[in-house]
Amino acid sequence: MALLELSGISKSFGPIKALSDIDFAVGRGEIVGLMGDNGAGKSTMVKLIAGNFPPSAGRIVLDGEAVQFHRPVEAREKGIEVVYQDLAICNNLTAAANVFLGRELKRQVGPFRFLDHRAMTRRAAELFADLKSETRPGDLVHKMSGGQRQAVAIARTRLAAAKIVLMDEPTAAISIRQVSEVLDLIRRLRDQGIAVILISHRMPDVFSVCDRVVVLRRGRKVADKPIARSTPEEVTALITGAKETA
Amino acid sequence: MALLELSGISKSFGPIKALSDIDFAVGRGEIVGLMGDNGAGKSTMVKLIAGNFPPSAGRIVLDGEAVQFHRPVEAREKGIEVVYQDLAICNNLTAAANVFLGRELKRQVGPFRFLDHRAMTRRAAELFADLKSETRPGDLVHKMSGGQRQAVAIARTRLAAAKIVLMDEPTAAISIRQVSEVLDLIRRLRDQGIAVILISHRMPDVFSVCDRVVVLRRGRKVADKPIARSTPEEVTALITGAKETA
Amino acid sequence: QQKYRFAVVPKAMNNPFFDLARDGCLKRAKELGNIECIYRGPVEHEPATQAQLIQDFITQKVDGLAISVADVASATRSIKAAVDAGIPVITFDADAPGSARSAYIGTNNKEFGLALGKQLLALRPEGGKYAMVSGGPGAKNLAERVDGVREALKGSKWVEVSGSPTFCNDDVALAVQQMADLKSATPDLAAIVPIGGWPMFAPEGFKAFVNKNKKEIDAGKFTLVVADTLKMQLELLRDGYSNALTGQRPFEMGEKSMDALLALKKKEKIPEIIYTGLDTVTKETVGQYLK
Amino acid sequence: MAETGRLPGLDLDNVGRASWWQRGLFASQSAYVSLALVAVVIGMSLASQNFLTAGNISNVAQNFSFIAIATLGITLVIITGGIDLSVGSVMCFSAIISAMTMTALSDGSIAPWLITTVDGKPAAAVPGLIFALSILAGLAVSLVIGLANGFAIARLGLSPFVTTLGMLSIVRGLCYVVTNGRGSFPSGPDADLFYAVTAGKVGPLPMPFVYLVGLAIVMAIVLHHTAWGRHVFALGGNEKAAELTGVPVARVKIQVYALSALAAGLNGIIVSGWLGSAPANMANSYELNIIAAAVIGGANLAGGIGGPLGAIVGCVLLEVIRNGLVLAQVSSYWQQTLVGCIIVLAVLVDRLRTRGP
Amino acid sequence: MAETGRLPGLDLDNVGRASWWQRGLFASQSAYVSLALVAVVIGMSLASQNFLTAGNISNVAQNFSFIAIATLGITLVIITGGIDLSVGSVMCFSAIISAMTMTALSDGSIAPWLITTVDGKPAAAVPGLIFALSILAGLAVSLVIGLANGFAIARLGLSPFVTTLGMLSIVRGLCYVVTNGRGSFPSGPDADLFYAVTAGKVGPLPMPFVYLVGLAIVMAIVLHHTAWGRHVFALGGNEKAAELTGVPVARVKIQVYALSALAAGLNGIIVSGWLGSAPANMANSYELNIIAAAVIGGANLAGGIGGPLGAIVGCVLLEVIRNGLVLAQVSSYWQQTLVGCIIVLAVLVDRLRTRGP
Ligand SMILES: Nc1ncnc2c1ncn2[C@@H]1O[C@H](COP(=O)(O)OP(=O)(O)OP(=O)(O)O)[C@@H](O)[C@H]1O
Ligand SMILES: Nc1ncnc2c1ncn2[C@@H]1O[C@H](COP(=O)(O)OP(=O)(O)OP(=O)(O)O)[C@@H](O)[C@H]1O
Ligand SMILES: [Mg+2]
Ligand SMILES: [Mg+2]
Repeated sequence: MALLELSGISKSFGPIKALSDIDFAVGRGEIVGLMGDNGAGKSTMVKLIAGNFPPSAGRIVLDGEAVQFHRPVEAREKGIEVVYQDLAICNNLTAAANVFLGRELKRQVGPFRFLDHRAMTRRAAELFADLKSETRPGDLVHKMSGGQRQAVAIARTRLAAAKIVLMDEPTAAISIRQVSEVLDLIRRLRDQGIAVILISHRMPDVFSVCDRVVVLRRGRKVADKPIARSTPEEVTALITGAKETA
Repeated sequence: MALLELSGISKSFGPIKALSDIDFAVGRGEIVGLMGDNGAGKSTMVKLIAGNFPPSAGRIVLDGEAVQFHRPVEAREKGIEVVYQDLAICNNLTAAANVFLGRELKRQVGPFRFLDHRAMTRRAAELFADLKSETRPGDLVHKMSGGQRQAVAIARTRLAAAKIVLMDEPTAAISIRQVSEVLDLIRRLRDQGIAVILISHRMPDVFSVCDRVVVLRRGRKVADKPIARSTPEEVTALITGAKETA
Repeated sequence: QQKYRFAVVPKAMNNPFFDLARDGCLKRAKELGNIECIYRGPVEHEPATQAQLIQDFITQKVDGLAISVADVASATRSIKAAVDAGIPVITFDADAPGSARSAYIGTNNKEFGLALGKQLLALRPEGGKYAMVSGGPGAKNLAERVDGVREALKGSKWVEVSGSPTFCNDDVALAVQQMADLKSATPDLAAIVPIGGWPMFAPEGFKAFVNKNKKEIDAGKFTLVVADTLKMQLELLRDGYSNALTGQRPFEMGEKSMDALLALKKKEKIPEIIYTGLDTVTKETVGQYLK
Repeated sequence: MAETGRLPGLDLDNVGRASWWQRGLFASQSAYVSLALVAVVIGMSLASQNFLTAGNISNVAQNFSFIAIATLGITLVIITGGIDLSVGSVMCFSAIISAMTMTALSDGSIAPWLITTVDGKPAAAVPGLIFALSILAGLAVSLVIGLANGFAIARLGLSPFVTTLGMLSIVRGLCYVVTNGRGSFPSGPDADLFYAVTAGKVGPLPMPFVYLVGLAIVMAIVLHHTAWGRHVFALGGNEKAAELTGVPVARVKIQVYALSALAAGLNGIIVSGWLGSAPANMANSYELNIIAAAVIGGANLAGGIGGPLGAIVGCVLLEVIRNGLVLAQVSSYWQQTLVGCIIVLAVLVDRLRTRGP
Repeated sequence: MAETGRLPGLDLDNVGRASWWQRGLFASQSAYVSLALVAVVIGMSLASQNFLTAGNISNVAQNFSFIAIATLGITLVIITGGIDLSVGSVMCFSAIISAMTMTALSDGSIAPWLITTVDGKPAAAVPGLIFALSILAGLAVSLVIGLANGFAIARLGLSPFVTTLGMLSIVRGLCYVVTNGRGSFPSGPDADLFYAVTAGKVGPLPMPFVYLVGLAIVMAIVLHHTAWGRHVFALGGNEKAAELTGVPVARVKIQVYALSALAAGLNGIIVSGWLGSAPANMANSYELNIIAAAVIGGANLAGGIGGPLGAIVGCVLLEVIRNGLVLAQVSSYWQQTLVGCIIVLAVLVDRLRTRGP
């Protein structure tokens, strides 16, 4: 049984049909690459799954149970972690505070629960080190470079035991050094039985980690096949529309 | 004589030395790849050249003339065009309005000069078509996908006769279809004698278009050599610090 | 019997003083039977809003207008517009001399100031430093009272400190704070004369201020002569929190306005200036006013 | 923004065409507030038979244009994402300075050569010159205040809210200082000209209304069909991007605050002409009404959205409510409460209309 | 934010350590405004030898705490990137409702069983109960207003400026409506208790000052050491990000507006206790002073920055200036102008300090 199953999903923004009638499934411990031209609807699909907005039509089944998320936090509670394309970071907080935003570590003092600053800083430092990122947990995100911010967004997904991690162009702005770390991370997630949906425009990345590739074109699914039975050339042709379906 | 020459450039943000003592030159019609880890100082260098802020030390010589820009528009008047990493786009304007922002096309009506909406829309459509981007000139940028926005930012640099174009990760969010268009564009710029500085984390892109590669590491220049005498492996080693200098 | 609708337009509806005038109008209108009294003004003291309201009343074709003038020049024009439209106009409380109004009913503000000054002089002929607290710098009637106080004390041993009067903009909290500030600024200040009741409209704050200076007051070294005679002020005077009050008669202003407008409607002659008089209250006489 | 035409070459199969009620004027806040206005007018005319009389309509036309010119100015500021709290004070100060200049010129205490005596009465040496100089003096001080606001905000980088809050206080204080708390009124040989130009009528139309319509049309054209107007919108959309793409951000900002102050100043002079006086507490706390009118008409305080039509509709709505409540003999005390409700309702309607996917 | 410690493993050779004056408290607006405050105090004490007398200091301590509690509340709102213009009206309304409740309970017009007669005089059946109920009534209406603000802003998505501007008008109107323009007075057997608790002293310290310090300490701890406080800052930094990472954005927003209204309500009750009266124009246009105080103290209207210390310093500065100008016998006309200048100067200092490279 698939871990996540989308059936007949559509989404319109006024006159724009961002997604039309998508069927799509991800199995436990599977890495699916989601590719497509700009504006094909990839981010829209991620946001639907993550509960940012409801689909216009269709249903989502997670772990055999039909779900209807109204807020992102509900999706997270069901084990869906997301790295957003625009990173979702608060500039006025430190890197550590951003990593733990919404699930701060606390310490009981009498009847009160206070933030455990030290534990959060330490854990954030470990996560950054894991990602081989030179991000300082105590620095304000405000001053950080594009890649450092991306590291913060990725570190965040490692906090809880997720069932599925959605990554919307997680390697867009980060340097090669960390790209391989992120890809390694994705493989490690798979080995733990966690499913990953990876959105990327980088063909080599997709072909090096993914088990399966799904191609969207103008809101429709035009391909869904095991990576082993496809080639970068074919996927490119599907993305650009040179080839209609696979 | 080099088109653009930086000598002894340093830039500090409070305690952070983003750039230390950089010497660097670009010739007419030369494509230089600028690489480095996240936070290495690449964007800072672009912003210095583009007049966003002055260097803490050092001098910039453009076309044989020492320059000191105080505002970005001054740099542009001297023929420096930039694609910023954060795109510099106004969400409440249309794609066409964004492309022409700051240098609108006008039409004389009696003593007044009004916007020439039609001409701008048409020209923007041409520019997008050139880039093989499916961006509609009359749509508000507000609703566009990441890649569509990047197309707007790139289209902008084609408006005037530039001497040098700085591109800060112009292909980070765009699909493979357009990546090759952007790379083509860069080559066409070179053929017109325009210099290009390309910042990118994508090794293949850099190796396919650049004549020379410069690597920054923690604010210092650690390599500056013709692409033909380097390899992706060497550059990767330089970026990660595995290799100290080249 | 002919029915009439008379509009009463105060300077500001947030001032308790005008509530008394309103009550006077309403009572008299009820007594007369054939009169409806419409009480409506700007909530805050602002001349343009008052002028617009008068326009609206002209549009409504009310049968008479009684206005407490917020700004002389602008009211002069509004009054002319009303009279041109055949609506008789009188002013009350604050006048617009030289306008087309038929009569003014209210206090002679210069006299009012003089009375306050004379009270102070009677209580403390030996003189000293004094300060005043006023409402807003824009109000002409208040300016006349200030002049009156100054005139009454001219030639005596009383000298006004610089920085007087302070303006509380009808904010009662600010009025009390300013009294405290004035006393701190000049520790040997011998008297404060608020030319309106504002500080006493904050009775506890006023008491706190007085209690701090109780010794000096009891020793006759610090004197408080306050304008207006609202009930809470009389109670404070009775309990020893001030030395004397001088008050106007807003209730009567309201009553007389109705009478005057009715007389104008009946084409009777009325005097141009009708002073409603002043009440001078001291500790000795406060009992009879509190009845 | 005007370009919504479709291009032939670009037809994406997943992109439809917006329905008519989702496009152009119909999709704007102004349209919805205009609807609300019509509803209110109908309601009011049922509540009071005096409401739709010629006299009252002309009253309303006059009254709303008293704040509408200032609202046009502040709308520009709001489009750039700023705010101007000093407009009420500027209205008053400019009126006072105009009136004082006219008085001083007329009694010869400055530039006595402008005054001659005809039949024993003082008269202007050059007809209209005293009038023109007085108006110019009022507008000049407004301009100075606007430039000061703009300079502090654009060059020193202060927050617009705080800068103009400070200016509100500074300028109101100056109104009291220069007049010794009393205000002033226009007088002298040109006073009648002054009244005619500010409070007269052209045919059935009150002068302020004529000025307003003229200014609104100019503003609409400038905003949508000149580069400067485009830059005003760009500033409200993304100031940093505007700066980077070569929009002269600081200059445009300074101009916008200067125009806002000028509009307020002009508005103040007109109101003082109608009042026949420039009292020192004139237009006290009008800034909140003016901002409310702009916002009701669809200007977005986050910047990037707004226009003259909306500003005018907002002012009309506020005035119709004020006037209507008086005519319907609702207590003044309720007026404030109702105005507050209308403000919230207006933005609520807008919000429900644009409610997300 | 508290974590600025350095981590051993992460030593980058191009990153130095910020100099001491660029870190922590010294780098904050509060520090600079405190310096300005000290300068003003020195200046004032030179201008008037009465400034530093015990009596005057206690006056100042009392007066500034009249707006300081409301400023604490609004600071929370400002940190989330919002604004609350309704605080002045809420102060007044809550005071009026408290006083009216006390009067009604005391004369038996509601719940007559709370009143007995002792020696022919009315007395409370349960000591302190009338007092407690009155205060609760005042706070309850404040809470309702705050929840309404919060609901409109967080759930309906209206702009905070417009919503609270509307509420300013609505609530002020209600103040006039319920009292018929007159205001009301606390009276009855518990009135003395009411005065003691609101305007009394604990040793040399005025009660309002004691409440203020207590609330400020709690607020500092909550802001910096609880998840809720962190979320308040996150909202001001990037609301969308906060939403996506699971911060209960709507709930925190509603809470923040509710707290702001509660603080204003409490403040209003305290002021009315000191005045002995709750006039219907009480705290009129105080919102501008309160916001100015918060901003002078370093709260950033763009959101994400601010704290209780700054709020208090801002209030003290405003009160010292007001008091000092009276003491220095400066003409009242000039006071408003000077206060405006100080507001602008305070933010200018902050701006110059943080002026970017
Ligand atoms: N909130 C929105 N309102 C209106 N249209 C939207 C909205 N979000 C996305 N769209 C439209 O939906 C389409 C799909 O957008 P989406 O962001 O999913 O593309 P994408 O595949 O992620 O592209 P990219 O690779 O550039 O990130 C685009 O045409 C975009 O303009
Ligand atoms: N305005 C600023 N204030 C303070 N520090 C800054 C500022 N801008 C950049 N920095 C710091 O300067 C360093 C270099 O940043 P820069 O943006 O140039 O990196 P980059 O090489 O472009 O990285 P990336 O590949 O991630 O975009 C980083 O440590 C960053 O934190
Ligand atoms: Mg996307
Ligand atoms: Mg960068």
